Amino acid sequence: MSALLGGPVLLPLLGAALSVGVGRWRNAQRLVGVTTLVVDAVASIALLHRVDRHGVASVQAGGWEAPVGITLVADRLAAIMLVVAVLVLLAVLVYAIGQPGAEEQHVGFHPVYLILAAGIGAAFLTGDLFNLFVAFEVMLMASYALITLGGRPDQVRSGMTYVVISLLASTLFLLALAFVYSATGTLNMADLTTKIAALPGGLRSGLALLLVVVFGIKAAIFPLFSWLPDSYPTAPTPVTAVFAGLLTKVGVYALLRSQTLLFPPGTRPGTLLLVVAALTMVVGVLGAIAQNDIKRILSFHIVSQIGYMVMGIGLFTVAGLAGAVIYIVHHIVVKTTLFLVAGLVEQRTGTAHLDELTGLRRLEPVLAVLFILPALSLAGLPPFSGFVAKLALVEAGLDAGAVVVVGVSLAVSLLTLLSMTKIWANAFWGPDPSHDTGRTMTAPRQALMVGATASLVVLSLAVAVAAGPLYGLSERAARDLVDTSAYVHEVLAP
Amino acid sequence: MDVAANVLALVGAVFVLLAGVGVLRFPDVYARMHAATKAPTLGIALIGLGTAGALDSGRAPVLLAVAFTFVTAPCAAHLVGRAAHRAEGVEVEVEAGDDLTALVDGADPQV
Amino acid sequence: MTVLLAVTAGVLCASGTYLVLGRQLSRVVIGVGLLGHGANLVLVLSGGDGGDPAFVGGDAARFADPLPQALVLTAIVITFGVVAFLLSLAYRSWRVRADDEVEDDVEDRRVARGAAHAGEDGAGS
Amino acid sequence: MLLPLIGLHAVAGVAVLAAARRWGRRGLVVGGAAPALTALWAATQAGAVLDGHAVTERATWVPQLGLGVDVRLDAFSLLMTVLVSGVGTLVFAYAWHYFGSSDKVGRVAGLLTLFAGAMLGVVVADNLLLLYVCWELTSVTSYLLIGIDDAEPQARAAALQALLVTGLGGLAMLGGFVAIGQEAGTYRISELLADPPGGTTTAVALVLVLLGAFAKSAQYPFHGWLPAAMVAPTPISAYLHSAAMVKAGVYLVARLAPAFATSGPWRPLVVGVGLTTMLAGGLRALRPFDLKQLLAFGTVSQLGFMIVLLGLGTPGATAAGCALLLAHGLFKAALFMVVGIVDHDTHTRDVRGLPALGAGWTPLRAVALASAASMAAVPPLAGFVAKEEAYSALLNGSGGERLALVGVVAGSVLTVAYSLRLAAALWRPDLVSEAPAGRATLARGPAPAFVAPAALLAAGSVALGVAPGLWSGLVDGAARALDARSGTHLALWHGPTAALALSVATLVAGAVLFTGRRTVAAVQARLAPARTGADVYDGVVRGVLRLAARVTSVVQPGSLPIYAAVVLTTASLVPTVGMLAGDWWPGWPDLVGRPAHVPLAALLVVAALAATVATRRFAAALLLGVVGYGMAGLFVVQGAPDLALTQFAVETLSVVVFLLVLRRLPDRFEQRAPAAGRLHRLVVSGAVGVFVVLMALAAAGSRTAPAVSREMSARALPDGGGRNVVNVVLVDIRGMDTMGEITVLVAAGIGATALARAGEVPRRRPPLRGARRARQEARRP
Amino acid sequence: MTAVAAAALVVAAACFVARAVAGPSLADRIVAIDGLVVTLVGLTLVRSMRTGSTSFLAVAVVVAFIGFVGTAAAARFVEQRGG
Amino acid sequence: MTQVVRTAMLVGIWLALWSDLSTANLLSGLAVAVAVVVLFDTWRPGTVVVRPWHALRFGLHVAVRLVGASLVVARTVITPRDRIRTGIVAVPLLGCSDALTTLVADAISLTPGTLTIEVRREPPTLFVHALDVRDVDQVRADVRRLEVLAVRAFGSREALAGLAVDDTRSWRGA
Repeated sequence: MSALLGGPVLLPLLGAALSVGVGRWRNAQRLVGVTTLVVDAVASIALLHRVDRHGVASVQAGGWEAPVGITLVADRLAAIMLVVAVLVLLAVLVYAIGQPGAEEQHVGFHPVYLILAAGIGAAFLTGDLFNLFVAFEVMLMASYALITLGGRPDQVRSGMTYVVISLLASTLFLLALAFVYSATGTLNMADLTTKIAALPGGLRSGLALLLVVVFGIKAAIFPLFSWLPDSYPTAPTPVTAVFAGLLTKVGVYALLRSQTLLFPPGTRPGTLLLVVAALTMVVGVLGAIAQNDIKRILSFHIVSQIGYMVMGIGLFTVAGLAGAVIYIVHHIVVKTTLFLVAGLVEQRTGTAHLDELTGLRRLEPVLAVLFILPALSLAGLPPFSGFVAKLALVEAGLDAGAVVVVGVSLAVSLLTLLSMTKIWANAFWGPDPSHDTGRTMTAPRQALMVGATASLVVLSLAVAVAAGPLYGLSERAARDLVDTSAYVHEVLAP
Repeated sequence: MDVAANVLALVGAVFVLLAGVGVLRFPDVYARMHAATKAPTLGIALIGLGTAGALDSGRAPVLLAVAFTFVTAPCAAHLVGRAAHRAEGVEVEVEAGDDLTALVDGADPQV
Repeated sequence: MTVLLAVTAGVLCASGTYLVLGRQLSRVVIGVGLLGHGANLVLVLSGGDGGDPAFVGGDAARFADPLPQALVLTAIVITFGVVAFLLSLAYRSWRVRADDEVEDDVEDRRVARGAAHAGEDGAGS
Repeated sequence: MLLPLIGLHAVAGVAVLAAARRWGRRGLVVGGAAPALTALWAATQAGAVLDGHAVTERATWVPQLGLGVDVRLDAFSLLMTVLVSGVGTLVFAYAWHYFGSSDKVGRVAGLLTLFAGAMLGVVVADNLLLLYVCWELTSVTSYLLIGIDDAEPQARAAALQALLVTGLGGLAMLGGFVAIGQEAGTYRISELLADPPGGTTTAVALVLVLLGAFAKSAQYPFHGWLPAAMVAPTPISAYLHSAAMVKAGVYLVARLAPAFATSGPWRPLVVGVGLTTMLAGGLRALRPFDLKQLLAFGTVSQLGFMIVLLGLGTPGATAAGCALLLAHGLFKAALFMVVGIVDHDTHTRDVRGLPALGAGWTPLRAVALASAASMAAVPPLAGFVAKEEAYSALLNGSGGERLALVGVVAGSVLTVAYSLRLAAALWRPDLVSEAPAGRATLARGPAPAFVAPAALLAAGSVALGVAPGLWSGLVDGAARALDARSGTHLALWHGPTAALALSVATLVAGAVLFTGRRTVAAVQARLAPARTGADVYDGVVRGVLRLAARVTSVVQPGSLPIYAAVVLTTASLVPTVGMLAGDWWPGWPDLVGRPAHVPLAALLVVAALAATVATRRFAAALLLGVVGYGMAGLFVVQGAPDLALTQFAVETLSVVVFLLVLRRLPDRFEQRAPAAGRLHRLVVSGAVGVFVVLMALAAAGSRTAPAVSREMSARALPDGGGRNVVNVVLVDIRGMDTMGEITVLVAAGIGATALARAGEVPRRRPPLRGARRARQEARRP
Repeated sequence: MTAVAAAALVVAAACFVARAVAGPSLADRIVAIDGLVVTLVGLTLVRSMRTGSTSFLAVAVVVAFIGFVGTAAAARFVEQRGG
Repeated sequence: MTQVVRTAMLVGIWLALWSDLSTANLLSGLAVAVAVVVLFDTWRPGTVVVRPWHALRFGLHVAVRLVGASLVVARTVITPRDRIRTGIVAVPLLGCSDALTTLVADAISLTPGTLTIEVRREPPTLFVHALDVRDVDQVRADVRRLEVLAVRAFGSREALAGLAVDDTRSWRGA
């Protein structure tokens, strides 16, 4: 058990160390990276299987039982997130290996990438609030390094925005931790469940809201999102893809976890979250409509779709949380895929700006297919994964009587469709490109890129096909979140 | 013994205090450096001796700290002084001539 | 937590904030540093009002809470790492642009300019 | 067998798309096989189905959400299947000639096949959500099909318009479906209709559903997309925009009407919208010279008619609607094909530019005449039978239905007029437009095989008119399937009824209207509204774009200071307000703890404030260092030696690093206009400060339980093996944190190194020595 | 008596801080901060004396040493860049 | 002073830092010290010798001067005088080794009224900031005394010899 729980954290770290060790021998680094993530993926899937079958699992790190030491806990939610994250990380790594650029030029890429994986894994599995902070920092530091890899002027500028805002978020997180420990004397999340419940109401909601803000910055909710569309698009494609897919979702995960586990029902800022969700969706999608660069459009859509997830969270019902979970899963896969496709477009034509693109459908029909499937899914069109996820949220919302936010979410999905068709109509449709850069996509390394993208498309289709079992899993995960007793019991009295 | 240690510490502290006042009140950077280099070094030495005397164990680190101060304080002063002198923009009031500037300017120092 | 130290932390955070809102990157970095100090102060005080260093052999009842100390220590080092990176980023920026100002995002400004005459844009493409 | 057939569509469609270039128009055969097989299979099932034995199949998808693949082929679905698959097969055959060896034929074939599958799904779905799935799939395939000539900006715009308008309706419909499903506790259509829910929620939900249906079936005011979609190649128009897709809305209305017609605003809404559409569409159809536009508006009008009939939910109207559905499918598809052939062979479909058609065109003109006559409800054609049925049903109905009848008759008069216009366009173009002099005669007519599908459809119109018994059973069964009280027996001759009189009057009035077309045109030109539906759509889209640009320029100024201000303001205000709203104040703590705190606090405050106002970078950095040292001092006082040490070392190191970096910059901060005014910054800073103070005091005063660290001190030595508790915590109890901390440093190091090297490592390594020399030379003054 | 010593050191620290804030030259600030560091060493030692605990002595040593490093770096900076 | 001595010194510092004489500390200290000595081996043997008696004298001298210097500072603080003549004086050294130059330069800073500002290697010269330069020779004499003491305490044989020779060429005569 401890191997399964510790693996997702330690394995990538080990890989990172090894990767640093083999240094300039790039092929060895590649081997190490891919092997690590494959093993990690297998371990994560095994963990998910186990957790789904036998319930919450935990390991007391170093043998110091909770709440003294740090506990690693895997419930269904954590395990689901972990599996999706590792699979996406693996696919993107393969893509990165295929892409000439960041991975090839920098010795540091592989180690930092693996460190990122470790940070993400730790964030999902930790049962300790401060350790969550550390995991965030590991993840963020790796992301800082990745987003500025190459050091182009625009990267430096946007990296600055990213780093500074993240730093502010980290500082606020630290303050929140200080307040929490100050008021309760513990950092173990299961232990906090009971101790926070005993606090005066005002202080409790102050803490809840502070955590919402802290994680909201990382998750890019309204009005804390503006850093995201400025910073993501400038990074190398694989980096952007993995950030877009995973990093904000770690924030969402933390939001989900902290609000459900730490604060007793009835004291959670549900209405506020729903309002924020609606605003996030609308502002995000409007931003996307206003853009003319594929990567920026996609970046704004991240924001918009975070709104959907927050909507699920804000409902605080089993159905709502289940919807949020399946939406997250869908979003991670699809969004990553779309960024990879944007990267392929860029690779092929040298630009991702819609004003300069046309007729790609003729040039690269495969690319067109790889784009339109996830794009439709992103817009929530059936029968793709996005539809199932959206349906789950709509049903949950109506069930809970949150009519307004449901209405907004439906309207927003139309606007999402609008901006997806904007990309499609401008980049893939249209007259033949007058000048072809001639960078064909037949080289074996590019086959890796296309293969990685295609495999993610297949994964997203699989999510749609297997939506039934997957939703069942999400629902069970949501039950765990609504009734935290199993989690608390596993941690405190294993 | 304790009394002696305390007295030593007090005297040392007073020296540090004097240095502080000196740094605050002296007219130019060099004068302040004179104050900041000598008195605190002595002060720390006295306080250190006092502490070493008062403690039952752990004298070695105290003496080490004092030794460090002895080595580093003048060295730091030297570095800062040189920097202050070399840097443009530091007002130096040199009333009685400046051999160093003369040397830097190319003329032989008056030896 | 005494009022004095709480206010001190507040002042640290407030001055950090003031600096962070500036345009010069070096000020921003300093502001981040001050904010970090403020947070660390609150964190170290979250264990109570201090006491003896927690060494086995001492009077455990008078110990300062060792846990926040460990947390702050971790936080300090992490913040240092991040700030050091931020500085290297700033250095890079200065080398590339020879300027300390945080400039606005190019694409955002383009969109904002477009907003002024969005009415003339064709619909539906 | 139903599900496999749908699956076959999907597989065939994908295969044809994948092999689009290789198979070319052979793809039409592969793709067309799917609807053909479906039609055949449906024919074999017809007997049992018409007897009331519906074919049902089901598969699970997401049962928890009520999303199941439940299909049910009852008689009404059978009728629709005949349209979808039967007409579909003919369209494939027609497309063979239409596209020839055009390079887009493969894509069209694949997409058409997918569309046929989706449409089949719509008409057999027995689950609201599944229906929605297929519904949207038809929208998507329609988008891709309309935009098949994607180099044309008009095609792209029309495709988008169709997608957005039907998508908007679809999303409203989804909301309605979910609401109805939750109200009823099931998404199964058959169960739902058997036990329909009532209440306000349902009423609202039904309005939403109708919105979807209206958008899909091009009802006013959503109709604009349909005429615009005529830029698509004609087989696509014939199939999607007359026979199949636009009928989806009608289908849905028909399905739900018997159960829900009486609840809420259903009837007024449906009849109002339907009649408006019928009349407005009919009027608009009198104007265009583009034959396809004429047909498009005619379709809009006819769809309105069908919506009225099937939406009324009365037994008679329902039966009539079923008849009209089928009849319309026959004549409208045929007419589209005819226009397509004309367009294909003469390269124009504008009446004013048409060459004179020679003898070779007679068969085609005959087809056109028969179909147009059926559209105008001239006996003895299928259209007449259907309209007769409608008139008599409405005549026999209640007051509301009589009222509707007035509109229907008026609409039918218009239908007669534009049918005449269409027929005349092919036979006597001079009647419709000023005939330009010297119109060339095109003697050679279209290939017989090209005309054959249309001819087959026209023959159907004739046959069904002459022998109503051929389809009476189907219509009767379909009507019964919708509403058990319904049912009919189609006949050509019912005797001298009021309905017959109305029909004759309609024909006469229509003829008069056509004769006086010049006057009508003049009046219409006078009365034509300044803003058409297309303008509304454009206006809305443009408004959205403008709104998007405005909002984005506000929320996304691209300025880091503003972002930081937003983040910090939110972070300080939201929690503080939340806290103050509840019970939070634990009472005043001590003002001052240890005396040593006073000078240290003073030091921190003074240095921090000084750093804030410092005008020199270096001074500010040093003052930050002073704050750090002050913190170290405070840690000493608090009893945290390890912390003090680390703080001190790290602070020094930070300052050193800072200084290293600062070397390149001018010493003084440039005086530039800051992004945020000084006052703003002060306010935000104040808010942050207050937030920290209040929250810190509240949190510290509310502690009730002892800290978990109590145990750590006791167990440090026995379990942790160390005397320094903080050390034990760091390396053992919370070793994971420390591991993370080290990892952060490593990552920071790698990142900083990469940045330091960036730009200096040339992409391809030049000869080392040369590069170095060059660099040295560059350095020399 | 150690309390008096501590108080004296605190006042000294205040003087140094005042000079660090006031400047005017960078060298002045560095000198002041150097003095502050030394004062900090003194305070640490005095605290050890007062509590009789040895746990702070390492702090004194390291502070004494690292403070010098900082001063040296700062001085180098001033030298290169001007004060 | 051989490498062994330096290693021992480093180990001593290490142990003092840990303030704990355990085997582990001893071994780790040894490892670090050896590493440092090997890695940063800039030592030139034979340049420095230690003469305990003179070393003690040197130490005492510096200590006494330090006290004096501190008192001077104290007096100046308490009774601020009018502006005095300050200045920078160049003081040539006797060509002693780098290490000794450093030592002297350091020590000067601890004596009253003088502060080393700059060091030149060729020819070895100290630039000393003096609070009172009314008597430049006095400043030079002070420095000279320190230097002689330092050379006697730690100077190599050659330096010691040079001291005797160079004594004839006194700065007074220059």
